[in-house]
Amino acid sequence: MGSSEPTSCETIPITVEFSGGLEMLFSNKAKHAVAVPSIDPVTNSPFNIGHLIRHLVDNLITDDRTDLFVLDDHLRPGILVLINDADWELEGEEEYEIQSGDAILFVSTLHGG
Amino acid sequence: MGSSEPTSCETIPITVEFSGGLEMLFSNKAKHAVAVPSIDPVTNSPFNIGHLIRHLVDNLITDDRTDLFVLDDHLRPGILVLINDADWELEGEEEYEIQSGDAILFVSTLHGG
Amino acid sequence: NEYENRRLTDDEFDRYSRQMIVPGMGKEAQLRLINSRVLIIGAGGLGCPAAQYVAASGVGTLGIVDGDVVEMSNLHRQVGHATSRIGMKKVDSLITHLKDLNPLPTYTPHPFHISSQNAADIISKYDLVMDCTDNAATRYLISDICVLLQKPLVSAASVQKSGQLIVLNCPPAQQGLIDKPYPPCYRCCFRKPPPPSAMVTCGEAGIMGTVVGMMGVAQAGEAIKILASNLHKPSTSTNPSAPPSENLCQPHLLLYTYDLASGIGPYTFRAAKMGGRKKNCFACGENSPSTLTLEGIKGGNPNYEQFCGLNAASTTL
Amino acid sequence: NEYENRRLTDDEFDRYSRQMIVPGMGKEAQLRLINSRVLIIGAGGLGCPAAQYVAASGVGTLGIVDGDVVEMSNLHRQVGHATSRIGMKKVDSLITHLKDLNPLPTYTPHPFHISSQNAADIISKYDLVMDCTDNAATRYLISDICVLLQKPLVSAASVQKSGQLIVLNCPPAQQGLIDKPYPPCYRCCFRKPPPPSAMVTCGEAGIMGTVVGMMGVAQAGEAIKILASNLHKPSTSTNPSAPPSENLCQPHLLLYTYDLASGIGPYTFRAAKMGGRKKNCFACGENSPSTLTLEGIKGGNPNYEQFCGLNAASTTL
Ligand SMILES: [Zn+2]
Ligand SMILES: [Zn+2]
Repeated sequence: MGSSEPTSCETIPITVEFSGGLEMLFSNKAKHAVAVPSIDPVTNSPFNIGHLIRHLVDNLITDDRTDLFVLDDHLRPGILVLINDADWELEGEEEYEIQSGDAILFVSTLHGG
Repeated sequence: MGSSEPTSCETIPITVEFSGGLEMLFSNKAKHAVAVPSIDPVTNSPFNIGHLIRHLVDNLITDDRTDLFVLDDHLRPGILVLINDADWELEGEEEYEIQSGDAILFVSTLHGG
Repeated sequence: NEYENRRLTDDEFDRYSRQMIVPGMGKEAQLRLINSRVLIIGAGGLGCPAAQYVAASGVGTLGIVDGDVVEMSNLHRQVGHATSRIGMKKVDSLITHLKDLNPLPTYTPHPFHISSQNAADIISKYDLVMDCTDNAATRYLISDICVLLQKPLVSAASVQKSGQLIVLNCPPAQQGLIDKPYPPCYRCCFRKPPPPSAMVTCGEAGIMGTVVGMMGVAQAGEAIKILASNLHKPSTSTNPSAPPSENLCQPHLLLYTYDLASGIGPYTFRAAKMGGRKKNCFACGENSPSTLTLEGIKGGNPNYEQFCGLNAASTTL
Repeated sequence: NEYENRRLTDDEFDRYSRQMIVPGMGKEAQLRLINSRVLIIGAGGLGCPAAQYVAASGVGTLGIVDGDVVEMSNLHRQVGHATSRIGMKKVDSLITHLKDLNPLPTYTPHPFHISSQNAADIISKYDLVMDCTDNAATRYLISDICVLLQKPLVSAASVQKSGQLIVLNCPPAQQGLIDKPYPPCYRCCFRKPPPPSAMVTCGEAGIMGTVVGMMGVAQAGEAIKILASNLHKPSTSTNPSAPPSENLCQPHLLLYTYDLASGIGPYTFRAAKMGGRKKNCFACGENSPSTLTLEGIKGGNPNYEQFCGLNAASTTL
């Protein structure tokens, strides 16, 4: 690899947070410090939110009910993603490329009362 | 002045916040971006919380009732100071030297119910 | 001034004096509350505290919609009901309590569930709607009607140890307008409901009383603020005194997480910034006048149960 | 297990089922609540919602202290009272409401103001104290007694559009111990009261009902959590199952700011980290056993009115 191209073993530190009950799937913890690769090892492209979701299922989830987080390899409907406290639809959704220090918050929408 | 000594016209950007009703003395605004000198022009010493309190009375307060903020040149009793979200008593109180980017929160203690 | 010809009565002065002297309130704000009509949909864990504080603050008309009756298992959180009223319609039970708390407002019971057939007729009679319901299908229905009738909507939800709250459609703007920044509707923020398997109700999953209580009181706080400060009325040349609606065009979603094993901390409350009206929103976006109409809703289009997967679910249960 | 020989009745199962199925609760936590005695001091804007949710959740004994009677000007925020009970003692009015909400707890009225003379006798009969009072002198008195009797204290306050809440003295530790990190008392956090000119009451300065309501419900949430999860009982060899008290030895002060002119935002709720027990604290620090005693308090030492400048103030008014 050329010296100007990042290698896939470089990692980016980010914060991943869960709310609305999703924290129960992730060690019952709201806030996680996570290091993700700068380049997705499978697609060899810059690591984005889509890759992060797969990464969380492979590495961070502690509950067997992964279908409460992903369905058909995508985030299940009814989960809001906030990138640095702003709705991910403003940022390109799954295509958003993760930056160092990003805070990514997954919120399960509630309907009870 | 020598080049290694900071001049008194250098400024430090900080955030000053008010809560518990104190915001009403400061343009009814909770959060203020403030630039303070790195060296107090009167004492010629590093700018500390004591200097900041005088600075706010001279420059930021908009309400005439300054005695709701200072008494006898000190913060009036019943106001809590939090330096980067921690009680100022852990940081040296008035002697704490302000750092760039500090968030200083003044909270008036409430007693009603 | 629109209320010049109405004075506060001695009773009103006495009852509301402590909130009228709060900076930013005053006689005019109190008169705005007295001239307001609020609809609370759902008389459960959210609706009980919401109704207590909205009624106590002195809104002129308070309508309450709910088809259920009071049950024993409601009473750990539904503090506007009572053991002696178990079996009574919730709207009647709650209004009994509210009338003794504050007899001045007009209370209107709607003792049935809100539906595609009746929603527009009910909501049209009010100035502001509070969504205190317990299911996704109803939440989409209420939001769609609020878009079409241009009503501000204060929406909250709560399950187990989590709560959420957002102010939508405030100030309301005509459906389909996208020439300026306008506030979002429920669909702008929550485009698709979760699959039925991931939707949990308070009955199935449980709920801490104080969690849903916090959200209900907070809802009342937002409703009172909107009506007292005229935040639902956009500034116009005929209404120049209305304050700017500040951050309501890109409102924050309040997230509350209650932790049974530790104290309050920096993650207990969070505020997440949501976008404004979305160009492609089914209910309020550019082409929405062709996809969502009052006539369509009354005729069963969209089908909210199907949208939320309830038919599919009920065939497998 | 300490509660093995007690079963939940069918009534209790039915009434508390929705909170018992919340993860982290369960039958054992419910039994801990049923075996708990909570004292609420103040039956006003904080005490009303606090009492509703504490009573509804099923604590076994709920004592309420207040010497006032219900007035019309209370009713915009004190949602446990009623127009028909104006003139009645607040404790009796509130207990009337609570008994119908949940008849299972034992309710103990203390229809007089708490004082240096009676505070220790009353507080000694309870497991946890909620400070819902309206003045600084009483707040220092309550905290001092809670230090001396080793009771956890959930303290909240509210005026106009601001609210504050903190859990103190939890888990309680013997007065004067400083060998380990221990939780702070009220004096550790708020060493000196403000001058009388800066102290405002809800009567003089006004209060928004939902602001004090939010704080009262939040207080109930903290009290229920502490008792249900045993957070007030330090881990010991005889009590190994007690969870660590997590962040309570350096608790966060919750700060709530309600803005009448704009929506919820990132500054609406804040959590400020406070220090633990202070070595030089008059009430709980290293030398406190020589400065603060139950006998001293009963004899008028310290003089709380003087400490809060009330005598000086009354001479000038
Ligand atoms: Zn929309
Ligand atoms: Zn102390």
